[in-house]
Order: sequence, then structure tokens, then C-alpha cells
Amino acid sequence: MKTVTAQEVKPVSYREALRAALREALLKDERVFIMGEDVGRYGGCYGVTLGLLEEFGPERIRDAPLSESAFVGAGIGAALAGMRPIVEVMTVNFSLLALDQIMNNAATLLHMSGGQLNVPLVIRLTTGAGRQVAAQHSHSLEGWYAHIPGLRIVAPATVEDARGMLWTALEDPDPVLIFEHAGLYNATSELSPDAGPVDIDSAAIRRPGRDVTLIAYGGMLPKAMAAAGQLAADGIEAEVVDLRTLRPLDDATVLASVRRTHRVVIADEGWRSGSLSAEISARITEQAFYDLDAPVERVCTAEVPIPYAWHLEEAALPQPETIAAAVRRAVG
Amino acid sequence: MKTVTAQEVKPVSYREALRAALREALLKDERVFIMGEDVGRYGGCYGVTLGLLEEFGPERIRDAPLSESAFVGAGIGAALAGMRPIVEVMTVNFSLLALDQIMNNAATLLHMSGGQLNVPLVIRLTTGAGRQVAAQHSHSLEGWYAHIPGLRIVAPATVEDARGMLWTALEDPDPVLIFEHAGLYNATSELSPDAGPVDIDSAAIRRPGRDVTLIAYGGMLPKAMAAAGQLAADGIEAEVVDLRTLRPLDDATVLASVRRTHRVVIADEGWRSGSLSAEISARITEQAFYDLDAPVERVCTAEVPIPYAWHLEEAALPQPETIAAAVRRAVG
Amino acid sequence: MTRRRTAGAVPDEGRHRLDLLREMLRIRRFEEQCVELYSAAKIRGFLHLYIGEEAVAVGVCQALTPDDPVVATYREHGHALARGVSMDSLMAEMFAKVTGCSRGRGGSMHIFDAGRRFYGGNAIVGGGLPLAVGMALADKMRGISRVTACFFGDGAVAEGEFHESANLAALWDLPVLFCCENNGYAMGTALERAHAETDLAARAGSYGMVSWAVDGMDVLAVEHAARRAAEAVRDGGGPHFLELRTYRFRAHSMYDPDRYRDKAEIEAWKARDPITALTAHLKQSGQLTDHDLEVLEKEIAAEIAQAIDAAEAADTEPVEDLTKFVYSPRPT
Amino acid sequence: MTRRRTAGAVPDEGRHRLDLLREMLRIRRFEEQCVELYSAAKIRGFLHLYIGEEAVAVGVCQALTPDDPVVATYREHGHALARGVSMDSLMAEMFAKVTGCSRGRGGSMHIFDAGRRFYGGNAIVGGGLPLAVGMALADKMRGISRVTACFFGDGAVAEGEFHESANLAALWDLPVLFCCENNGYAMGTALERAHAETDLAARAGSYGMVSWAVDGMDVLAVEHAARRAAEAVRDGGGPHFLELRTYRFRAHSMYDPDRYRDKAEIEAWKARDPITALTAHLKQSGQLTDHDLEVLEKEIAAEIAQAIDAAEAADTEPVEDLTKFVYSPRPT
Ligand SMILES: Cc1ncc(C[n+]2csc(CCOP(=O)(O)OP(=O)(O)O)c2C)c(N)n1
Ligand SMILES: Cc1ncc(C[n+]2csc(CCOP(=O)(O)OP(=O)(O)O)c2C)c(N)n1
Ligand SMILES: [Mg+2]
Ligand SMILES: [Mg+2]
Repeated sequence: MKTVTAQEVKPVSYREALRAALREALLKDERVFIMGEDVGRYGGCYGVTLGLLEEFGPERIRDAPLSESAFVGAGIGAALAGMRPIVEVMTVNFSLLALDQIMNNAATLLHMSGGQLNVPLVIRLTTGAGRQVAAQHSHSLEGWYAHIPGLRIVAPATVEDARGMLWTALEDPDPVLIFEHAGLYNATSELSPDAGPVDIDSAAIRRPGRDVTLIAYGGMLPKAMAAAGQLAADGIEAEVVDLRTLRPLDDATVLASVRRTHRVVIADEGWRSGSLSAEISARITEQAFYDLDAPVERVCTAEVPIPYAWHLEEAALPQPETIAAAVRRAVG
Repeated sequence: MKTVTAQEVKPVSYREALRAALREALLKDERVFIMGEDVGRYGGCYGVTLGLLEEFGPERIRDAPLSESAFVGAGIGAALAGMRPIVEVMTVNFSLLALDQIMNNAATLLHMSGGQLNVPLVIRLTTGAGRQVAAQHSHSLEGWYAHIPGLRIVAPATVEDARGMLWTALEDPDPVLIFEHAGLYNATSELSPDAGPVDIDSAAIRRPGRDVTLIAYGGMLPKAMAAAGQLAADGIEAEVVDLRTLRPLDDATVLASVRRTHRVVIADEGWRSGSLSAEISARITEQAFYDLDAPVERVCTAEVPIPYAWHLEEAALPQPETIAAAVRRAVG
Repeated sequence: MTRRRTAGAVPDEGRHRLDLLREMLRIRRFEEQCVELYSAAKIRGFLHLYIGEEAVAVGVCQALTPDDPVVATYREHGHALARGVSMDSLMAEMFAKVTGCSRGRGGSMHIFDAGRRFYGGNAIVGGGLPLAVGMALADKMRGISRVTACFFGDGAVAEGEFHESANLAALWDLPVLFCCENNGYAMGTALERAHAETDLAARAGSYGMVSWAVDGMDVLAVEHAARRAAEAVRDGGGPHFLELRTYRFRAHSMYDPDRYRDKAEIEAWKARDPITALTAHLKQSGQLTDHDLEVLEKEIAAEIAQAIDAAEAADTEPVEDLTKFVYSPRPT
Repeated sequence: MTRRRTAGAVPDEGRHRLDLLREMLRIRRFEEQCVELYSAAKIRGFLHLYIGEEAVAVGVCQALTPDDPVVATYREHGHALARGVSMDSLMAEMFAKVTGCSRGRGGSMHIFDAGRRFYGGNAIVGGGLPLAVGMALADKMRGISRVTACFFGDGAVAEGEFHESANLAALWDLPVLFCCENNGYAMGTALERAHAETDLAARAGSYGMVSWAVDGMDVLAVEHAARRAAEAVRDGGGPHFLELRTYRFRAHSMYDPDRYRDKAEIEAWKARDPITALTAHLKQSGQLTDHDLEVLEKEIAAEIAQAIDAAEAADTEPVEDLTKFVYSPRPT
């Protein structure tokens, strides 16, 4: 990460950053193409691919029929054949229809073929709740996907990562799933015009603090930062760790922070039981048990299909207040 | 559980016990029918339904085409309409093709309809590795399925549970997934002729012990029992807890044991990261942190698509030796 | 709604056509109000309008009895109203109130009414098809002579679940009435960009189902076709498929800027507005006066106003009940 | 295998027919040996025999160039050998040795050979179809004139992935040669119990693909049809579909007692053994003497014996390398 001077930087939205990354990839590498439902004429169900059809044409910005399993599988086949497909699955909710291809083929072919067949495929999926679109459109399954060996799972939580993770993912010889949180598309922050690829191996400390390690990723990061802000007002210094990559997990960064703070809270938008927060908690106890001054706390989504009513949805999801409360329990 | 006298009991296989349970259900409740690939003329890919077609006919023992999503969804529809379908998905590996129906419909309809629509569906799936059938036929995803609210997940590990869990599952107004471990079908033990329904709410202590709590389920139970036997020879008394029901988890039984032994080892055939063992470990630290004398140990499957070569598969899976070693670390 | 009790039999023609007009107008005016309420943020989340397609739901529902199950999509206000779901409970649902048909947990995309045998409200494209197959299977197995009507779009036909469901229904000779609402687009993807064979009735015919295309802008033509098909299905003629050629006058959802459709095309279809057409026909034939129409509009406006007032006044589900309806109370 | 280099062009007829016989015999004798080796527990896991269907793989492969990708199933020994995968690497794979084409990680169901552009080895029924579509898409986008041949069974046609893949290939005019091996059964489920429309060529035609049925027991008929179809595909004629009517002489797998097929049916098909037929034809036409045949059998027996010896002698993958090939070494 090069440092940039003030006049260079300008405010950019998460959506624009993703689009800029897609444009760059399409310009840099002719093997790259985008395939998915409504990525072309419609402009992407969240507007991310808007304008790309006009610039790159229907061959490379390829509208697919409602056939998740076939076009995800076709992405795998095209990757095997040497292309660099970027497949968009509108939302993770619909990706269940393609899960056989993702787990049984994309994640497995390299090993099953004794190292012969790489699958350099990138799949983009929208994830997350918070917009009152109810049970079939609000899953946060990125942490669940992180169970699958052979996949790399990333969750850009900042404009900079939205801009930088794609190219690194495309250079990866193995399948990478990029989970974009629906609540972040309009998030805006300053970004250097020459912002580029970022690593997808390590977690990042978004805010240093000595009292407690507050772990989050994706849509939870802004809420964790907000909670940290509230806590700071009360003199509690939370160190906010953004996991960034959910598989493989960067234990080193997490454990180093835990060994400094001795207390941990994990904020995870997944349903609590079997969420990624459980794996992180388990690893921390395994590797830093004697460094802990308090049990690891988890703030997760209630174990309920996300309801439409805003007050119920709000109550179902982790919020800055509930995260802050967990931190207070941990430090108290 | 009534006690039985020696002459009553006779040796029965896990497969026969499952078949007896299916027969009983078909006889007791005319709303019950079995639907799946090759459940009829073929007799079930693992022979569980052998003979049922002849006894109950093709309407109730219904061979389905290779259409996992449609016949699982049809099971949901039939359940909504008042039937009590038992859908067989040959193996959990193929259930990924039906996961949209399972998560977005079966698990969700009751809540999404404000309590109007129950889905009294039972799905039977074979799970597990150990037979050299390689990466696309060896998944152990029952712990992963346990992430999904709205589902009840059970894993019979004994002949008695194979015999008794089905009827209780059929009486449940909500969808229940029964995971049968492929390695257990030929397991035999004595069973009372009048063995019947068993609860599917609680974990069971299969072997009492004071030194360490050894948690297992499904195909891991026999291995955990074998490990406990080895350890006993060295004077280490492991208390073996069979989870039985993976969702919702019976925390009470687990925590009560942990509070007695203060040390825990979990054996789980799932891939380590994000396996059910992580959730159990997290819950134990959350609820019994100050009772633990050592970090919770996990023995899981290596994070690799299961290879065909027997020595590699053997090395990938938890074994009595590796479980015993973990226990020694925990008590050591 | 009581007239629907006598559905199946053809009632007095003049009276009946006024009923058809009333039903279509109720849907049209209801949704026009929804647009206002959406701008006023009384209705949130996704909102998919049926405006322009009213003749399809209204025409088909004439051929159904109160016992016939109906499965629809996320664009289902029209089907719900035509089926007799009360406008109060529908409006309250969109207002996220506890008096809503799904207690405010479902919202616009998840309208359910078990009493009306209205099974949603399915927001996974194609996801309702297997449910309909299962309901029809349940009826057939019990020897109950019913028709399960399943509505889905042209886009859904590309999904594997359509193929699997059509094959199952035809193979097992199930009483399903497949109602394909071909409005020419799946979001921004035109029919010819999603289907190699755009004659959807012909495609359905390839499963050995009786199928034909119908002018979906002519409610009388739809009713006629639906009666013929439903009767055949009811009499054991196996599944039938109707391709109902229609058009949505509005964008796909409130988020859709509708960049992909040519204005002339939209205008051409609007010229075939099913409500305008029937109104003109009734006036010409002297069955409807301007005064009658005014009265009708007034009655409908009153029904809508009352639904809004009731929804406004109604309570919301208490937050404490968030996790209700994830599991049913266990039977004791 | 060098003759395959010239595939595409029709070679000297007499010589060529002897080659066809040799190829079919190699497969037959190889698999007969596999049965022995399975009983001797040298080969483990699932073993699906192609015996009786040899004319299909051998006939189709004549129409392919070395650059044409081939995607097959779990019943793929025949395809692998006909494609030119070395018998040594195939046998070693079944022996789970590191010299196997998949380094012993795949086994019988997962034969891969990137050098021969042989893409397995897919054990999820229908799972290979989207891969083939994607490979063909990659070729078409790059303007490379190739044919992707995809083998799958009659049972696979019921899967949603068939429908989605057929539609994509036809919609995008992709160079796929769909080779449907209709052997009348999917495990124990006869064609007519799985498909409402049993004329599979007609079903495929409904996607607008050129498709026809071929006598799969006549290698010359298969080759002729495959050349015609492949040529059309190569010349930009879009996907073609061949329904190859054949039969497996053996059970589905080594676990299958074959209860569901009538012995007379099996005998009737065995009377049409493609190897017997071609042998008789060549003898009658004086192109093959008993002596020639003896020599041929000896050569094949020697090739097999040598493959077994090599496999026996080969090493296994060291256990330390278990987790190799789950992820690739990151590019630096
Ligand atoms: C499986 C799945 N994929 C994608 C979506 C997003 N989506 C919602 S509606 C829609 C278009 C459906 O078109 P069609 O079936 O023709 O119905 P229409 O909206 O035209 O009534 C899409 C792509 C979804 N809800 N489910
Ligand atoms: C998705 C899926 N479902 C079920 C199975 C189990 N299975 C393996 S082969 C087979 C039958 C396939 O029949 P067909 O496609 O006709 O091929 P054949 O075996 O006859 O060559 C089945 C059901 C599987 N491997 N994958
Ligand atoms: Mg449409
Ligand atoms: Mg077959």
C-alpha cells in the first residue's frame, strides 16, 4: 500500500470500486469475461456491472438464463479451458442451486485429478440482510462456505478491498468466492485513483486498541467500528480486526491481537450455531487458552429465517449496541 | 427405555433396524410413503429398503428419477398437503442438488408464513467416508447442515437409534434430516424385539468416565468407544458422549459432563474448519470456561477432498489412535 | 369472495364478466396504491407489480375450487387477491403488521394463506414448482380429485427445477396445472436471450404434457383455456401446461430503472390492457354503464382505503416473539 | 495411440476396422481383469463396468482430434482407453498408486488426463454437462474450432443440469457433442420409470439441437454418426445430440446384485455384443483370421499384464502429501 497525498484521493463508492476492478480486469486480460444473470442489459441487479456491456460487448459481458448450476459449472469448464471467468451469482441465496458445482467440482477437481486441473474461477455473490427482503433473500452464508476445502473465500468490507481484491483473486490459480455485502454497495470512502490489487491472505487491524480484540468481517465491520467508537467514549479501547479472507483464515493476526488484549468478541452476521465465529472461537481457545482473561464472546444473527418486518430484522441482526454490550461483558 | 431379559434380545444390524423402522412407519400410518432413487426395485443403494416394494407396492415405495431437487421439493409439497413423506437422498453428496429446497423451503416455510405451514418431512441421507469411494462420495456434511435454523438434524450411531429415531422424527411437525453413516450399516448389536421409538432431543452418555469428556456422533462413536477402551487400559477413564441430535444441540448433557471431567475432546468426521466440533468447543468455552483445566481438543477430518487411496483416506479421517492421542494431550 | 365457492361451474355470463372486471380492477388499484405506499415507505423491501398481467391470475382462478392448492411467485399480489386472500391481510402483510397473512414475517414476496390453500409467495425462481408437484402427488395418492395450479414465469422455465418438475408430473400423471406467465422478460433478460426454444408451450409438450399458448391479455380467453385444462386435469388427464402470453406494464421491481425495454414495445402492450379491453367490451354490449363503473371504482377504493386504515392501526409482532415459528411446539 | 493423431480424417478402411476391434477388445479385456483384481482387493471402492458399451466410446472417439476435450462419467474406463489414456496410468490409478493418472487420489471414478484433454471421471450424475458447456464456450470465444464431447447416461437426462446445459449450449450455439449413452437403466430404474418421454433424441431436439438415435452396439454406425455430428459441430453448426442405444452386460457396480433386469433381456442384448459382431463381420469379409485374432488377444493380454505389473511395482503417494493439491502453490 503506497501512501498518497490528499489531492489525489477522491470519494468512491463500494459499487464503483467493484466496477472499476472489473473494468481493469477486462482491460488487462482478454481471458477475463463476466457471466451471470442480468449482468449486461440490466446492468447487474445491484448495478455493479452497469455500462460494461456497452464497453466490452455481449460476448464478454454475458447475460445468462436463470440456470445457476449450469452457468456456474460453465464457468468452471471455461476456467479449466484457460479462460478467467468472473461468474456473478446475484445473491448467495440462489447459489444453493449451484452448490453441487461449487463443492463437488470447483473445490475438488484439483485434488481429485492429482494436481492436474486448476480451476481459476472467480465467483461474485451478494450476501447479507438488512433491507427487509425477508427469508429467501437475506442469507449470510459466506462463513458457511468457508467450511469447504479447495475454495478461497474473501469478504471485502472496505472500498479499498472492493477495488483491490478482484485482481488478486483472478491471479489465484484456484477458485475464489468474493462475497459483497448488499449493505455496503453505497458505502463511500476516499480512494487513491491509482488504488490497485491488495493481498487476500491476511486480516487487517482497522482500529488499534489495547482492551479487547473485536473481530468482524464484511457487513459487520462498519457495525464493529461504530461499536468501537461508542466504547472509546467510555474509555474502552477495542482493537478491530477485519478478517478479510474467511478461508484460509489468518490465525496469526488474530492470535497476535488476542495475546495483546486477552479478551475477544466476534461479530458475525451468520446464524450463531456453526457460524464462522465458532471456528474462530475454537481456534483461539486451542491456541491461546492460557492468554484469555475471559471467555470468547460471540455476537451473531439470531437463529431464525430473516423476517420482513424491520423491527424483527433489526432485532435478528448484530447491531453496534449489541456488539458494544458484548465487549462490555468481555472486559467487565 | 425398558430393560429386557437376555432371551428376548437378538443381534440385529443397523441396516435391518432402519428397515424395521421404515416398515413399522408404513404399517402404522398410511400417510407415510418412501420416495427416492432406487428405493424400490433396486432395494435402496445400501439395501435399506430391500423388500419394502414387494410389501407396500410402487405407490408408497416410489422410485424417483435422478432429480434430487424436484423429489425433495415434492416431498416438501406432499408434507404441506398432509402426507408424511420419507424422502431418501442416496448420499449427502447428492443432496447439494436439493439444498435450495431444503434451506429455502423446508427450513423456512413455517416462519415465512407466520406459523401457517408446517413441513413434516423426513429426509434420510447416507453420510461419511471410509470406503475408498473418493471425493464426490465421501462427504460428512451433517454437522454443516446443523447450521440451518428450522431443521432438526439427527445422526443415529447405534442400532437402537437406527431403530428408534425414525418414528419420533415422523411425529415431529418440522423437517428432520436423518444421517446414516455408510460405515455403520453392517454394524450389529442386540436389540429387543419390541424396541421402539426413542427421543431425539438429548445426547447420551455411552460410557461413563471421570477423566475426560469425549464427544462424538454418528460414525465417530465406534471410534471414540474404541479409543476409550485403549485409554482405559492405561487407566484413563473417558466419558463418551454421543450427541445423537446435531440440531438443536443438547448443551445440558455435554456441559454436565464437562463440569465433572474439566477436560474435553471432540471427534468429528467433518472437515475441521467450521465443523460442528467448532460450535461445541465455542459453546463449552462460553458456558464452562472456568471449569476447563485444558483447552478443548478437536480431532476432525483433514481439510482435503477425501482421496481414493486407502492409506491417504485412513490418514485423512479421525481414528481411534488419533482420538486417544488427543485425549492424552488433554489429560496430560 | 363467496362467488369463488361456486367456481368450477360456469355462472351467469353477464354477471360473471362484471366479476372478472371487478377482480382485475381490485388488483390494479391495489397495486397502484402499493406504489404510493412504497414511496411513503409504508411498504419496504422488494415490491414486484403484476400490473398488466391481471387477466392471467383472474382468468385461471375462475377454473379452481376452494380446495385446489395454488402456488405462485414473488409477483403474487394478483394471485392472492384473485384467489380470495383478503385485501386486509394482504395489505397488513406489506405493512409488516401482525394482522398480515404471514404476520409481517413474509412481506410482499411471501404471501401465504393456508385457509385459502394459497401457498405463496415463493421468491426463489422455480422453487415453487416442486412444491406443486408434491401437493398434486399427495392428492393423487389419496384419490382426491383436485387441481394444483402453479404460476411461474418464462424465466423459471430455464431452471433445472422446471425440467425436473415437468418430468415428474408427466411421468406420474399428476394433477398439476402449470401456468407459465410469459411476459417476455426475466428481469432485464428477454425471452430470446434466455431460451434456445422460445415456444414455451412446445417445450413443455416435449414432456408429453398437453400444452398450448393463450392470449394472457384476454381474461375470457384465459378463463376458457383454464377451465378446459383444469377440467382435463381434474378428470385424470395428467398435468397440463398453459403458456399465458402477457406483459408487465411496470418495471421488474421498484429498484428497476427498466433500461432494457423499448418504450414502443411497452406502449404497444399497454394498448392491449386487459382491463380497458374488458371494460370496452362490456360497455359496447351494454352490460356496463359509466355509472356502474364509477360505483365499482368507488367500492374498490373503499375496500383499499379500509385495508390501509386497518393495516395502519394494526400492531406489530412483539420483538420477544422473533424466534417463534422457527420450530413448532413439540407434540406432547 | 498415434493413430488417434490422425483422427478426423477417415483412414484405410480395412486397417481402421481392425483398429476399432482392437480398441474395443482392449477395453473389454481390461475390465474383465479389473473384476479379478477387485475380487483380489487390488482395486477398491466403486467399480462401474463398461462391458457391452465399448462401441460407443470407441466409435465416438474416432471423430475427435487430440485437441478436442472429452468429458465422461464414473463409468469411464472405456472412454479413457479409447481416448488414448495409457493403460498403465489407468491401472495404476485403480491400484491407488502415485503413478496413476490422478496419483491414486481419484480411483476408478475419477480418471483425468490433462495431456489427453480427458476431463474425467465425474461421479455426480449430470455434473460433467456444465463443464463441457464451459469448455465449448471457451473455444467459441477464442475462435478455436474444436468439439467438446460429453458422455452421460439416460439417467442424467432427468437431472436439471441436463436441461440447463442443453439450453445454454443451444442458446449460445456452442460446439458441444452430447453423447447420451442410453443403456436403458439408471442403476435399477428403467428408462420408462424415469422419463415421461422416453425418446431422448426427441427431448433433446426440443432445445433446437440436431439430434438423432444411433445403434450403440454397432461401432461402425456410431463412428459414422459421430463423424457426421462432430463435423457439423466443428463447422459451427451448434451443439448436436446423439442418443446411443446400448446396454451394460454387467451389473451397475460391483455392489449391485442386478435384481431388476430380466435375464432374457440381458441375453438378447448380449447376442448383439459389438465385439462379437465386428469380429464376425471382419472374418466373413476375410479381413481377420483366427490367427490374427489370437495375435491381437495376445498383444492386449501383454499390455494388460504389463500394466498390472507396473501398477503392482509402483509406489503410493507418501502420507505426508495428503493435503497436497487442495490449493496450488501461490504464484510469486
Ligand atoms: C433462483 C433465483 N435466481 C435469481 C433470482 C432473482 N430474480 C428474481 S425475479 C427474476 C426474474 C424471473 O423472471 P420470470 O420467471 O420470467 O418471472 P417474472 O419476474 O417475469 O414474473 C430473477 C432473475 C431469484 N429470485 N431466484
Ligand atoms: C446426482 C447423483 N445422484 C445419484 C447418484 C448415484 N448414482 C450413480 S450412477 C447412477 C445411475 C446413473 O444412470 P445413467 O445416467 O443412466 O448412467 P449409467 O450408470 O447407466 O451409465 C446413480 C443414481 C449420483 N452419483 N449422482
Ligand atoms: Mg417473465
Ligand atoms: Mg443408464
